Amino acid sequence: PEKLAEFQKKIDADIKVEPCDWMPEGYRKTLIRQIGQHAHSEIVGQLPEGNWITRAPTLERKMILLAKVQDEAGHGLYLYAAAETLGVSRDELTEMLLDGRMKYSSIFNYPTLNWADIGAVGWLVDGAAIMNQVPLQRTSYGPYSRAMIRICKEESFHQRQGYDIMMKMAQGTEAQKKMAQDALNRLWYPSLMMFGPSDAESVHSTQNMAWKIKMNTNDELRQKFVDQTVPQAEYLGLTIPDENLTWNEEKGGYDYSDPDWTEFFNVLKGNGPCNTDRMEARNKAWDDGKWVRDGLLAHAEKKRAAKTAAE
Amino acid sequence: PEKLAEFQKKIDADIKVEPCDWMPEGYRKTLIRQIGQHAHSEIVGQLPEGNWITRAPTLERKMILLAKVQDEAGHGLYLYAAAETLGVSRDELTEMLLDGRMKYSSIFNYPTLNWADIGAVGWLVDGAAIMNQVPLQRTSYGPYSRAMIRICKEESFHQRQGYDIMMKMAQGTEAQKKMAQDALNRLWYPSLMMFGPSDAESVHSTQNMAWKIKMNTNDELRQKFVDQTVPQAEYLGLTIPDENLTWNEEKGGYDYSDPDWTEFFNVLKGNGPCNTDRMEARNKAWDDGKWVRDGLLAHAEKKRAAKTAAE
Amino acid sequence: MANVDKEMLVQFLLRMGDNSLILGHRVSEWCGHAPVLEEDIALANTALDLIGQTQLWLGYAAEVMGDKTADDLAFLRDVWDFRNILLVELPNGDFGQTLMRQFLFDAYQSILLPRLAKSSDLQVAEIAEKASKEAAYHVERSADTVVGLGDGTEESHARMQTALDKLWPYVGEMFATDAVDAAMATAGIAPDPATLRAEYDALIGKVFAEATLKIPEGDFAHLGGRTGKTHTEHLGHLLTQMQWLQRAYPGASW
Amino acid sequence: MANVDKEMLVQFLLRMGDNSLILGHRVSEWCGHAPVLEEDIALANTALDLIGQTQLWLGYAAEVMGDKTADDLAFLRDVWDFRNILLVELPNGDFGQTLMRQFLFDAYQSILLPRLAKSSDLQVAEIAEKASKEAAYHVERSADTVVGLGDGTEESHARMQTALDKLWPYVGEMFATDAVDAAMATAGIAPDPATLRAEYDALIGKVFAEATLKIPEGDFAHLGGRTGKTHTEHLGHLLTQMQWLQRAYPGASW
Repeated sequence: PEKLAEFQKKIDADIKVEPCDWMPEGYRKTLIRQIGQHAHSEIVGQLPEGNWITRAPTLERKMILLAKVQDEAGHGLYLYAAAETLGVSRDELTEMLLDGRMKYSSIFNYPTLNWADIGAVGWLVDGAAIMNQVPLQRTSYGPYSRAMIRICKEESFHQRQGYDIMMKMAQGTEAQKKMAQDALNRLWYPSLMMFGPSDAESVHSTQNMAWKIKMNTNDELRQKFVDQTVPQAEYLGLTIPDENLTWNEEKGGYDYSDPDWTEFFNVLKGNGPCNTDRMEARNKAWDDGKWVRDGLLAHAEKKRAAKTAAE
Repeated sequence: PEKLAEFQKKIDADIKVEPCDWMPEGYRKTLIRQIGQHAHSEIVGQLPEGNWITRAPTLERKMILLAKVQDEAGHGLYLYAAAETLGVSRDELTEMLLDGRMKYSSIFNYPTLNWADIGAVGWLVDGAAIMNQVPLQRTSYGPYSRAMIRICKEESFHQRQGYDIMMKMAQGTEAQKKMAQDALNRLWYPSLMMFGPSDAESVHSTQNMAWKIKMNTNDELRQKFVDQTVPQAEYLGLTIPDENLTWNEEKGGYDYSDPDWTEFFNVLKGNGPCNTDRMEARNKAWDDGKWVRDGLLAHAEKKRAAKTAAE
Repeated sequence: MANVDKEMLVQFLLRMGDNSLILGHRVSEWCGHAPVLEEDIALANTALDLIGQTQLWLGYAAEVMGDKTADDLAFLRDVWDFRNILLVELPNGDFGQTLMRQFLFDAYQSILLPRLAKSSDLQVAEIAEKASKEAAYHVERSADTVVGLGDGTEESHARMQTALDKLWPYVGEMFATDAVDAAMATAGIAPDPATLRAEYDALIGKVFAEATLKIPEGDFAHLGGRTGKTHTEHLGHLLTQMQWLQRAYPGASW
Repeated sequence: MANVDKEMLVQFLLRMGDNSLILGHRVSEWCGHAPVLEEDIALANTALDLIGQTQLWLGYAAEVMGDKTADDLAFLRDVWDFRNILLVELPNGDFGQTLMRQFLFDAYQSILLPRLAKSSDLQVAEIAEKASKEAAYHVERSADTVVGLGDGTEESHARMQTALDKLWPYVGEMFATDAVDAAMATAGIAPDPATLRAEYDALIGKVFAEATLKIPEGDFAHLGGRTGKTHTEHLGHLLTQMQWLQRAYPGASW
């Protein structure tokens, strides 16, 4: 209790918590869940974009997409490393993803159906992710905060690239414009869902905000995202699929329709369009890769043994 | 020896040998090898054509190709059934194919690389097969002879369909003409190889001809094939890839270049372009299908047992 | 043609034709790779029938649209214009999954097509008349195989149950009703699919009982294919193959 | 451009560019499916480098041809116009086969590219200069993995030996010489590939010894890819995916 008060004081004073510092069990657990889930999202997030790597329309676009997906795997690495400082290994976290104990961002349970989806994922999904992540650069846990700083830099680059694809499509042929609008239609509400349920229904929020694990409420961030995105869509000449979208002078932001939260909870439960595919793909990669991991490990041990023997 | 003479007399008198009749062991063995190899060729022959089923250019072409490949599987069935009358089961023959003890026609170790190959396979490969098979309708072993009669009817239908594809291609766009010529260039010599090495080098020939298992020499049939095919190619406006091809007034047939027999023996040894792929595909089908065969068998036995118990 | 909104009729015909086209394509992928020779023949035969039905349904759709052919519709539309149910575009999986999907679809067709054979639209009735004979044969065959493998070995049973569990969430879409279905029902062209569910449940219930397979609980259904709202990621990959030649060599005659 | 037959130079450049294009594509198929996160990153990185090299080689080829772009060459040629060796178009197989193929190719590139960096053709030299740095890194990495898996567990050893046995007949094509190679050698643009074999054998011999893997006997080689005489059936399927968008939506700008 004394320790707890001291801990809170440190956080209030914006002093970072470091791996060796004392921390409450709840803080550690929440962080592991949050960082792990974020890491898993980077890994699973490779799949919907990877779905178009073999069909990228130009060499340049293929390279940009490869670089992006590579960055995402890299983010996964930073984040798993950050989680490991809390005493949980990457393999443990992976097992928890694969057997369903841990989640990843539900957005990746939606399919990428045309090339403009790759643009829309960058523009909207990375856009929403950045909105969530920018404040986390100031989060109280040091390793997490530092990982977020690196990640945010790359993510905003990805978002610009996504917007650039959308621009090309929106200014392209009739079919390309149709692809762009189709992508926006399908991904708009899932993007709004990325901020989580309305504050009223969100559990743990108060404690996490006090601990500076969560920095803003879901609705705050969602509003900010809508306000940022609507003019971008207008600039592209695309229509946000929301009849109720209107500028509210009084609040200085847009009024917008809530996403279908029934769908959100359905997807969380495993009933999204791609949950099964995503988990099958990750499980297959893990199972098929066992002999590789075992082989490399065995070789490393042989080498170590040989070195020891020689000394 | 007495039996042997009687057997030969029967054959000379064009009386069919039937499964229950006495026959020399060599006759039985040769027939099993020949019928088995022919059956395997029908099965493996599904693969190069199957390679284009998912890419057939129209619904009509897709149906024709499906029907053809289905026929080939059917031919496989007749032939395995004919072989079974000689005391070897289909599964035994299959195992011998899969472990390399038995062969299939080397032509199926060549790839199908463009749509015109599907035409050329019908025109040239089925054409050569028919040339080999028509005389076999009069072969001495009854079940084999009857199978060949059914098969020949369908094969000549296939050949006409193949020629029809070639016609469409040869009369089509520049790209289509190029495909047709490319297919002919690649498949001409392999088709000539289908008649086997030159008579001079062919073993067993004399005995097999006396037994009416083999009805004509390889070179006779090859010459007949060339003489039939050259005018067809001319009609299509395609060029046979043989600079030495000339009409020989004296023999009343074409002079033509021999195929590269080094390549022939290389392909036989397993070094054809597709030997590995073909055997991998068949082995995979067999291995992956084990649980299906076992399951259906177990169910049939349960049903039989239930029926017996009820009686 | 019956007295009905043309666009609605086209949607209905695309749903029929795209189902058989995409499933026919999937089944044709097995060619030369089946577990036993008889199955190679049977699968090729099923694919053949389905592509034949496609020609008729899409041919009629093209006729109503006025400026198309069945081949245009099959080979020149992109994902968003396809109206097949999601079930038929799923990858083949193992042989058990392929046959389970086939049975779930055949059972539906074997109930739907005889009704369509009495359609107020004579062309629909004629197509359905022919197709319903094939469907009756298909469902007998696929039901037999589902029973044989469900009630076979422990492994075959487990694989069939896995297949059923995996495919079950795609069954509901066959009975999801929308404005197109309402228009067809009103015009007497086609029954409202929702009205077929009881008969369907009875049919599959009987077969799964015999197959010792358990129908999963829950009635969650993936939707979007037959309305065109969405598809799975698999359809786009299927089209890259199926449409390759027509896309690469536009305007050629084959 | 050096003083050489243009058509010959184009063929040489296509061979270089198509190798990196097709292998880059194959490697990119792994994206999100690798056995361990570090490998996902490494494979994406390799694919990225290879596609980058493709842009340069095919860009130069297009420049010499005069009326094309690198994208035209990548996305609008059919199988018969590709000039890559057969090795790179083979399916990925398991991770071991992918890495074995990578090593066999990297080893070749790591020897060829430094020579090309001294090419009499300055543009070739410039491209090779950049690419050879990447190749040096790639071969170090793939050799390490081949050693690690070859000399790992019994299973990993067996899988790597199977991969080597399977791919070995595709190695010889890299050293098969024809008129194009002769012309390049005469013009000082590129070494005759046959002259690289000894160095190659030494390099792979060393690595395979460390990996406890046995180089198969026999020197039979599948030929035809780099001359364009033939390809495997696999290339056509690869192109249906790779070229889909450009084929389906001709003339669009992406």
